[in-house]
Amino acid sequence: MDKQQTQEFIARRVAAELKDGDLVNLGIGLPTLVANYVPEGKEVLFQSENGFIGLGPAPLEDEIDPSIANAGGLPVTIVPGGSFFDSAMSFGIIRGGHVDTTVLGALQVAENGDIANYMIPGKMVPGMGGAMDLLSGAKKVIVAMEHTAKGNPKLLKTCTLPLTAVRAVDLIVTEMGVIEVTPNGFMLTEYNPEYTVEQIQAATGAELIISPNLKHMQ
Amino acid sequence: MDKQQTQEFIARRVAAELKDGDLVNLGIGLPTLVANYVPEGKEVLFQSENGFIGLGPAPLEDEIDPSIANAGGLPVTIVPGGSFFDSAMSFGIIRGGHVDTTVLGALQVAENGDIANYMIPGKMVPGMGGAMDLLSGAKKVIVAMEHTAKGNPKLLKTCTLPLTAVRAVDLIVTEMGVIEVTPNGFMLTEYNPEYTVEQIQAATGAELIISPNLKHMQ
Amino acid sequence: MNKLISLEDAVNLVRDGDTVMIGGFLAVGTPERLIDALIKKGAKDLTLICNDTGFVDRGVGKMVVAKMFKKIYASHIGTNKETGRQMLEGETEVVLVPQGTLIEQIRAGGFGLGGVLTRTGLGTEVEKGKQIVEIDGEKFLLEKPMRANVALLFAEKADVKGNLSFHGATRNFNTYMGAAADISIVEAEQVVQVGEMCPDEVVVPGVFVKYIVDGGSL
Amino acid sequence: MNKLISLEDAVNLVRDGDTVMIGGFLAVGTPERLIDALIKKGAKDLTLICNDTGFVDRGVGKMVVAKMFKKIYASHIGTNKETGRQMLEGETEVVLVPQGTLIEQIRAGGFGLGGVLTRTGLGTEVEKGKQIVEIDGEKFLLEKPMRANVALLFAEKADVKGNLSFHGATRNFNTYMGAAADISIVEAEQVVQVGEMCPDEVVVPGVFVKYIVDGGSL
Repeated sequence: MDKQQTQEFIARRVAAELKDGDLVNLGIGLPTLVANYVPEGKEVLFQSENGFIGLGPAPLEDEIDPSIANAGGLPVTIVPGGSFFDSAMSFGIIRGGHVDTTVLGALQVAENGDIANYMIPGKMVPGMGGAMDLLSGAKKVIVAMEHTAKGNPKLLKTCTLPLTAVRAVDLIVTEMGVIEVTPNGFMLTEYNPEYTVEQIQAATGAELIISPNLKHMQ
Repeated sequence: MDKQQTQEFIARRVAAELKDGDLVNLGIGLPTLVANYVPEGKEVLFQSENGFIGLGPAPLEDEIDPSIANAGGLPVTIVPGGSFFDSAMSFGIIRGGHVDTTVLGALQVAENGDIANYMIPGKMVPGMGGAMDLLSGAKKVIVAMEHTAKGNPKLLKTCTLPLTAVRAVDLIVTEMGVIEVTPNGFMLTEYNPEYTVEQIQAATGAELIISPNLKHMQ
Repeated sequence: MNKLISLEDAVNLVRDGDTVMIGGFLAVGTPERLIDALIKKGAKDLTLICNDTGFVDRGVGKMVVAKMFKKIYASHIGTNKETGRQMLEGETEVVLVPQGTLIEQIRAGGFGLGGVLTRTGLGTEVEKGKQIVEIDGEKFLLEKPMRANVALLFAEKADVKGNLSFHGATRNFNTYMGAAADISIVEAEQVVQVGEMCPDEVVVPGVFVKYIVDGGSL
Repeated sequence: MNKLISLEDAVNLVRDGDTVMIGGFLAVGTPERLIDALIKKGAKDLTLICNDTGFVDRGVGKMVVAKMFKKIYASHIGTNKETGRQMLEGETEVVLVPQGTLIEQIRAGGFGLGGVLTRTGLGTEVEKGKQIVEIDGEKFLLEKPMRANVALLFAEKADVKGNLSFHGATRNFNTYMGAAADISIVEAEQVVQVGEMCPDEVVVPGVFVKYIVDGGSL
């Protein structure tokens, strides 16, 4: 798989986690792709933390409304049944546990669910934006990312980069497999048959518990 | 003066304290009358803490809108330029210091500004409603009340009833005079010439400082 | 996801012993039809969180008369003599809460905040038994978040996704109680289809509304 | 009380050394004309409170390029490389604040609350040097209220009393910053006369708006 295929593969698998009626917040980058793969028949609403529920697809050139942009500043649309609100309401929704699932990228995830995804000391720091709020507030946190960075594991025993949140991650979806964060550590529940379990373990910086119900990742 | 005249006299004097552009919250009872005496040429907006700014007069019978009532539950109107909002916004306005003046009644006021106006132990307790918030949040607190209750002083060295707020009152207007709460205690700044200063002192449960600029109350 | 349910199904969601939040301010913006149906169905040992206890024949006061509450949190009970009687005779526990504190406690409960830090109530009976937090040398009272099992709310208009809009002074506590309750039920004067409410017009996003009763159809 | 002023008079209210809050989210809902005029007028050593620092050629980012800030509070600076450069080279102090915390700090500043108690940031760099309050056995980070000398805001529509309404995702931080600033100036796309805005339609009551610049007339 090339990079685009890898990202689509991950996004598609994440989308299968979403349930009918869910309110979902997608981080920028790879997580944004998840919106393209919501299964038929499931109604999922997307929140845009800059101020609305009902994030729709990009508009046609002549339909752009400069007042309707996503949290990345790009023109988008709002679906029927959506609503606009201010940042206090938006983060009340997030911090009050009203977002069912958030999908975020990560630099590192630890086996206890700690996550680092907002800064590398000494480098340009973009800032945490709404990530810390989403991680502390969303009911379910899914990390969608490539399994390694330049060959180095991103799933670790402990994070070495500054944390974005403590014990926040519930599920990790990579091109290699699906990993649950359990009280005992990472549990591999599904794997991509293009890889062996041994290869996945070798690409992971902490011990993987192998689920007794280990399945192929679709 | 009969009771009604007394109340109108007090309300008229309180109204003279209001400044052009002020946002004002009036408590129930006597304070409500203040709205009738806003001097010509001054624009004063009244807040109704149940959810709007721009409290207007009572509607004609056939103009009653059951959704527009004051904080006492009575039908009222909203003036042009008014706005409706919820209780969180309403009390944000109050607690954030955006109400210029609140006018409230009292059972007792102490010379340090303590006020008791919401309960008498052992009797029916109506509750504090928004009074504690108004007392802690409004920029200026004016107490509008009769000077005594059944002949007993209501201006005291210390309150004996449960307090509604500590050191909250700025000014007291009664049928006998106008009293400022200063760091040194009650200062009589105006008096109703129907009474002597000695009579006013006798009706007051704390020492009155007599202002060097003592004037007749209009 | 159509959130419309019948009045009967709605009130069956309230169980004996539940904590219920009910919107309205002296019976303005109160879901009267839900209240009537709940009285008819019967429920006991409820805990009420509401701005006030309305009147004996209007608003939540009818439930007080029907003796449905074992405990009441309210800012004001003075308009309903039956509440005062039950309180004085020890039949019902009544906790009086400053109005601005009450709405912030509900917002905090719905928005995932740890509590409310306020000057309101300092130095009064309200502070008894509560934590005081000193911030930069100033004292603030810590008031805890409030949540409920069920919220019974009123709106002028709802779409079938639960987006709400209001008219007049009916917003009061209706805007945040849905966020703070496990199950929120809105009695709407008018229900419209998806897309018939402009997203700019929405005051409460549908995420805070679980069920809608169409008041206009009753 | 007509609150309309000229663009020039508006920006002359900003003085060197001031703390300024500026509305907008990645330049959506940003008062661009006020920003351009302020850059033209010149002001130095400002402290900025804003969700992000926009882009080098759009939004508040233009002021970053003009080196008007000595300190910046923002949740995200990744879209403006000049902010990152100034930060890394020690020219400007940048404090990164979680987005949900930032808006609540502003609301607390405007609404008279003592601070914000939140889970967001616990166990991360954000908690460093801050008070932690334990409530019923759970830890919350205490984040302090924020206030400013001047707020520069955007609205879709204002009446001459300062009542505001919005379109799309432009509300973001514009709704609460006016409450938290000594002087608030709103650039409105459209200004209407008193009575031309329905009180139900108002999102921000005029009490939080001191001055209005008519963007439509420029």
